[in-house]
Amino acid sequence: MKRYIIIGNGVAAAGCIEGIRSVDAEGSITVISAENHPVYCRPLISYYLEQKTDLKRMQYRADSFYADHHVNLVCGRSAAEIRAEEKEIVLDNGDSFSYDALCCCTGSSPFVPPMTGLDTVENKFSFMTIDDTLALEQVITPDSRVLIIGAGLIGLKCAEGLHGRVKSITVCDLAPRVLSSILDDKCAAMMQKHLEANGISFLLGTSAKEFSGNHAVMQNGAEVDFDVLVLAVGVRANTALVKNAGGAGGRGIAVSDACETSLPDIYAAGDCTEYHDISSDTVKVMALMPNAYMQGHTAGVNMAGGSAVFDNAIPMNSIGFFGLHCHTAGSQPEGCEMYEEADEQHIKRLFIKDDRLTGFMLIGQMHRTGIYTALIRSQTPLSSVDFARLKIEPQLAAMGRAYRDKVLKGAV
Amino acid sequence: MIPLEGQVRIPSGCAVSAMISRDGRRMNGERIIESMVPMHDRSNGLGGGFAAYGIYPEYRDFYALHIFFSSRSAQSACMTLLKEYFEIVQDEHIKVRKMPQITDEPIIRRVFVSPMQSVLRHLQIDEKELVVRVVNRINAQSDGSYVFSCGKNMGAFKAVGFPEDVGRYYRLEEYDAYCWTAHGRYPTNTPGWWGGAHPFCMLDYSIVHNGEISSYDANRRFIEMYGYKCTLQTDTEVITYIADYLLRRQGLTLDEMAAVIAAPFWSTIEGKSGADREKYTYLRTVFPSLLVTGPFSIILGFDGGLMALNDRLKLRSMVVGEQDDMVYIASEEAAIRVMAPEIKNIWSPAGGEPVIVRVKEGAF
Amino acid sequence: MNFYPEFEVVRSDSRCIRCRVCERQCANEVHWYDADGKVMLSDESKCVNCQRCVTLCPTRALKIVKSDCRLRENANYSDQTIKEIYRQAETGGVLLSSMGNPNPLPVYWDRILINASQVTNPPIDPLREPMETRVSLGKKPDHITRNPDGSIDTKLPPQLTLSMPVMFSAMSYGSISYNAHASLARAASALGIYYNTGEGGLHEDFYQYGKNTIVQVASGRFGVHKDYLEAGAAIEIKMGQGAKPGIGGHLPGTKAVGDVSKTRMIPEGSDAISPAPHHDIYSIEDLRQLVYSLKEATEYRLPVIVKVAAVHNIAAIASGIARSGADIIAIDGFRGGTGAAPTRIRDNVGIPIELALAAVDKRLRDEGIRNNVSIICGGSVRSAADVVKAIALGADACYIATAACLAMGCHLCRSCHTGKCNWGIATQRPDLVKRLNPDIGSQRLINLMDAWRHEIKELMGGMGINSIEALRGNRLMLRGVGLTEKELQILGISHAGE
Amino acid sequence: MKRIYVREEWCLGCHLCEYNCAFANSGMTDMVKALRGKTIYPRIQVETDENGVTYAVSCRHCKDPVCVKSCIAGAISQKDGVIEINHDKCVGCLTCVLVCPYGAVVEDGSGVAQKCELCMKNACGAPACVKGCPNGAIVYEERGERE
Repeated sequence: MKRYIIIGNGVAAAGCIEGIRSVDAEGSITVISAENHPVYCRPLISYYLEQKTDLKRMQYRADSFYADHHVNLVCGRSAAEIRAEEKEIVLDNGDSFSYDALCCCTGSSPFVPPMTGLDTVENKFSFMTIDDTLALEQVITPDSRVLIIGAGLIGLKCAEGLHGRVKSITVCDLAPRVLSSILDDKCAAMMQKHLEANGISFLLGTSAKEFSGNHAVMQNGAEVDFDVLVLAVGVRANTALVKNAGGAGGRGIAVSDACETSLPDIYAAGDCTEYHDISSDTVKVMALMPNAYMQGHTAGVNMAGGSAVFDNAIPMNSIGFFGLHCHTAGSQPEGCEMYEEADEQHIKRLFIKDDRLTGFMLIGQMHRTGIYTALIRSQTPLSSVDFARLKIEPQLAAMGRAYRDKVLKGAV
Repeated sequence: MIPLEGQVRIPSGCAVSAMISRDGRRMNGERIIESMVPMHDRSNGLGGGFAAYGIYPEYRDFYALHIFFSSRSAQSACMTLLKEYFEIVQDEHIKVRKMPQITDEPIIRRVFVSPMQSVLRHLQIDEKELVVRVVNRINAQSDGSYVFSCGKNMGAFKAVGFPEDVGRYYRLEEYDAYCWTAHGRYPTNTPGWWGGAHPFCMLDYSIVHNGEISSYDANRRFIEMYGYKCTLQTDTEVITYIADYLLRRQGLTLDEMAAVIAAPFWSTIEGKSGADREKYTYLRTVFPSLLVTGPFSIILGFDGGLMALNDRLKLRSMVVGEQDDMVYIASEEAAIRVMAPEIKNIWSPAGGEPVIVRVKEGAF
Repeated sequence: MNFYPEFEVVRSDSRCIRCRVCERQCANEVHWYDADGKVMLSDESKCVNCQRCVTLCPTRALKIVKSDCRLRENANYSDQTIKEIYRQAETGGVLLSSMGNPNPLPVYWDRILINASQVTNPPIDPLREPMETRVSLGKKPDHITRNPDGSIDTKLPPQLTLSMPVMFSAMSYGSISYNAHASLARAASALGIYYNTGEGGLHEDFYQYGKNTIVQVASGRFGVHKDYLEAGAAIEIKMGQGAKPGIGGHLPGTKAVGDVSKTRMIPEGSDAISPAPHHDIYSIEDLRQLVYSLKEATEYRLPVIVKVAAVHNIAAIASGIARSGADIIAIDGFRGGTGAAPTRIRDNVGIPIELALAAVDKRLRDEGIRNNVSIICGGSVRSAADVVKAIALGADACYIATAACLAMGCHLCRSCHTGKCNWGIATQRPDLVKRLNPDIGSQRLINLMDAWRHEIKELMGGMGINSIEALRGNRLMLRGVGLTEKELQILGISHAGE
Repeated sequence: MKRIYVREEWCLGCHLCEYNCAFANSGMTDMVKALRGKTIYPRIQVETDENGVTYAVSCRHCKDPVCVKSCIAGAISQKDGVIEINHDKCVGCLTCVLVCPYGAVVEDGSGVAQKCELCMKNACGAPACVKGCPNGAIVYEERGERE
């Protein structure tokens, strides 16, 4: 009977459990969870603030998930060390567990750059976990003025979540635009305009230089008074465990398409990893929930002796604020062409290079965008489809007769 | 005025009965008359009759015409006509027993005739065909003469009344036959006309029939294409003509005729093998208009035997009994028990399956 | 001259959900969506009342009603008559119509009633007892012959065997669509009956249904070749059609496209004009020659049907045909349908099928030649009751076409000649042809025939008849109501109560 | 399992399937009340190809469903082959819309995702698009599984 250990209890871990069990019904599975919550998906925390969900509904799987999958869940503990040679791990309390196959799903942690006087701020929060969220919720009042450092996905979703529950929200970011990691200037401007229309204030191209109590001074000299500070500058992959054990990696733990690390019988999945983005042909950390699950599942299958690969990863994001949605996927490689449609409420930007769709940004027009995503993932030559029609509207009709017959006349 | 047979189609219910000796023993009419008594309620007094085979051995070479005349003048006109085609061998009264139950008697004559050879040569037909034509002509003219029996060595006896009375009226105890058939009638609408009683005869074929066939007009309109004239508009008449057409003119065997008028279902035919399937398919395909549907049990008497047949759904009762050389057939078992009280072997033939009884070769 | 439209589109705005199905489904372009006002609008002058939109409207927001804007009432000059005069005054043309004669002339089927058994003999329950509807069409031998061993020689002249006495009448590929033909062919095949190619040849896809196909040879000889003749189970020589006795046919070039022209063996886009007579048949002797030519060509394997329109001396004509070597006569009454016919011909030429059928059956019996031929009766056989009446009058089987079209979806708008059949039947426009899915079309035809067969059995059972042959010519099972002595005499039936 | 398949040779492009779908999933008993004056958000989409051929696309209920794997809320699941969305859990992030390669998951007009669930959860009981198709162009039948 094989012994499986999964460090971490996020979506990648859930994928890993389901992957293992799709092959091996017998082996023992131990999950080491630092948080005292059953698996949930972190992006839901803003919806919690927004009261679109609650703790119960946030559970990623049913109450009986661990029991159904015969998982030994160890809560409130984190792994301190992996002893690759001995094939065992040691927990923060000194307990050790042996494994035949290990999967590291340690995720990422908030990154807080050094800022003068940060220690003088009483109400400051990260925005990563349920516990962060519950703590934040404790202090906000309808009179709160909130300053959020970081206009990325986390910072803005936090802003949306808090909207209506506090007096004011100001978001600052060193970058000159919002969502700088996924949007270009034009798209970002549209999103920003929409956010501003909903009462969010921005201070862009600058960040807090120093704090004193509830007073922040920006690099550009502006001053902001606030009651609650949210630090959402960015995240860093939790790579230490694997790296300390001798595993390779850069910003993330290096994994193959089979989610193997460089160490034998040690796999990694989720936000802690760096891996191949086929849209840009580069290796990068893509901290995305769908990819985390798929990596976890791939790792689980392989750990249990099956054979799986996740070899079509691309970055992609579906995010929306106050009813305005934005879909992005892939990348904009050097020298790509762009197809654009835009009006007051919509932007569509498709990026094309070497007869392939490499990426897109869509705002306000979500209908059937998965067809574009699939085009990027499958790296379909655009000359083999009717791209002239496709770029106007995602549709199977433009994908060629053979594809349509395959998809619509038989099981897929 | 209530219309007579021939002026309107009259359905009727009936009783039938028959007895035959396979050894050709001749028996008087006592038992066949008695057999009709327990079936009294199947008749309503508006018609009864009998056919007897082998009763005129001394005149066996001549056609025995039994004729009703309504008047002397009709009789004389008819005889004049007959003499154009036939030698008159004998012309006599049929002896009857006067009784209160039988009234409105016509003149009833028996005439033995022999076709004139010169006529046959002239018309280029055989003698049977001549008899048929002349009889049909007399009967179709409906001017007071009606030939109700015209076979050789056989004869029909019929009248308006209950069958047991009719039998005694005709003094059937004085005739000896190897085969007797009997009929009691329950017409639903008629004042009773002697000619309309059964059996119905054509040459040596006699038919007694119980039922009301639903295919009547299909059968009639087909058979009338071949020179027959269904003047009486009765089932019995048309069945007699069908029998004559199929047996005499088409040369079918009795079994083949049964396969036409009570044809097996197509599903049954399809279940048969090779030659049988071809034969039955052929007969149904060639003679579709002679399929007889609706309820019937008929007894067809002929020279040397009889055939009993039910419709293919067996919508009318008919039982058969067998003892030694005798075969009995009747609408009800009670009738057979009267004729043969000790009989053991009694059964009910399936619909559409003919029961054919033949007298030993040379015994009649 | 502008008329107020004949029909009005009545749209309930409170029910209309603007799904625009009506707009998409109307080949006549009656409906359209006004995006500014967010309403559906209609141009009623184009409406033919085919009911496609009404049928497909998911909220029953639509109905088509006859306009009550009429000319001043005149019992002599009807609205229709006057408008036809206007139209002719404008165009100088012959008026064209489609489908059967719609005028209120006597329908004798409706004046004939069927018998049932009571007391003296039993009705038969078709659910409990076998009830046979199979018929064989073809010449029946006068005499049986026997082999030397005494068995019957069972060789028969060629016969068509039908599971029930109904067949699909001739409708050409061209006048109706590929999918309509496919529906008919598949249904005939499944039912064990026959359909008829009409004068348009046989599309190569349908040779597989040859066992259930009657191939037609008409005056234009379109699509006729050796393989075609041999492909079917019988050959029909079309001398005439009930809807247009005495004239030929005309398929406009617009319908002679693609496979239609190929199947007809005529150049694409050319008008297919069938002459009024067969130019090799100017007399009954000539017909005999064609009958035997076709028999020779197919080695006497196939029965030959001669189809004629019911005209005044039909009985004599039928007698001639019965002696011509033909195996089957098809008589088409004046209410029979058509894909296009001059209105005056359709509405004024020919006689009712009921009288023609009765006269022919009687004449052939009087002459003793009824067995030479089988009789098919066509020209508005609308129901199982009509079939039963036709058989009892003397038909061996019936042809149906209008009823078959209705089963396939036709709503009898009588606009076949426009080629824009919204039901995908009388059209060659691919987008419209597609509307008739033969899976559905054939199933509906099968359903209709199944239903009729059940009804025929019920009616037969009521009469105490358990096989269709005992019904054929069984006129005692019929009674007339409200008919004159003369009509009764021709029909050969008694009046009810007699 | 039984799935919905299109027989595009018979599709008339009438779009009735979209309306029947929207009605079936409206929870209402009257189509007029359900749909009149409203924009519909059907779970089936009629497409037209370059030759004018039309056909309807709805969830394929894939063997390896990327929508299930991508749902951040764990709201999409597959049971006995049928993929369904738990609308109670869905927060409307629309990641499923972003990943479905057939464009079969769509927004429902109120911000959350929806897709064809074979009418198993509505009062219709059997796929309304199939039942309402006037020409048999959409069928619900067993055609085997992907190897």
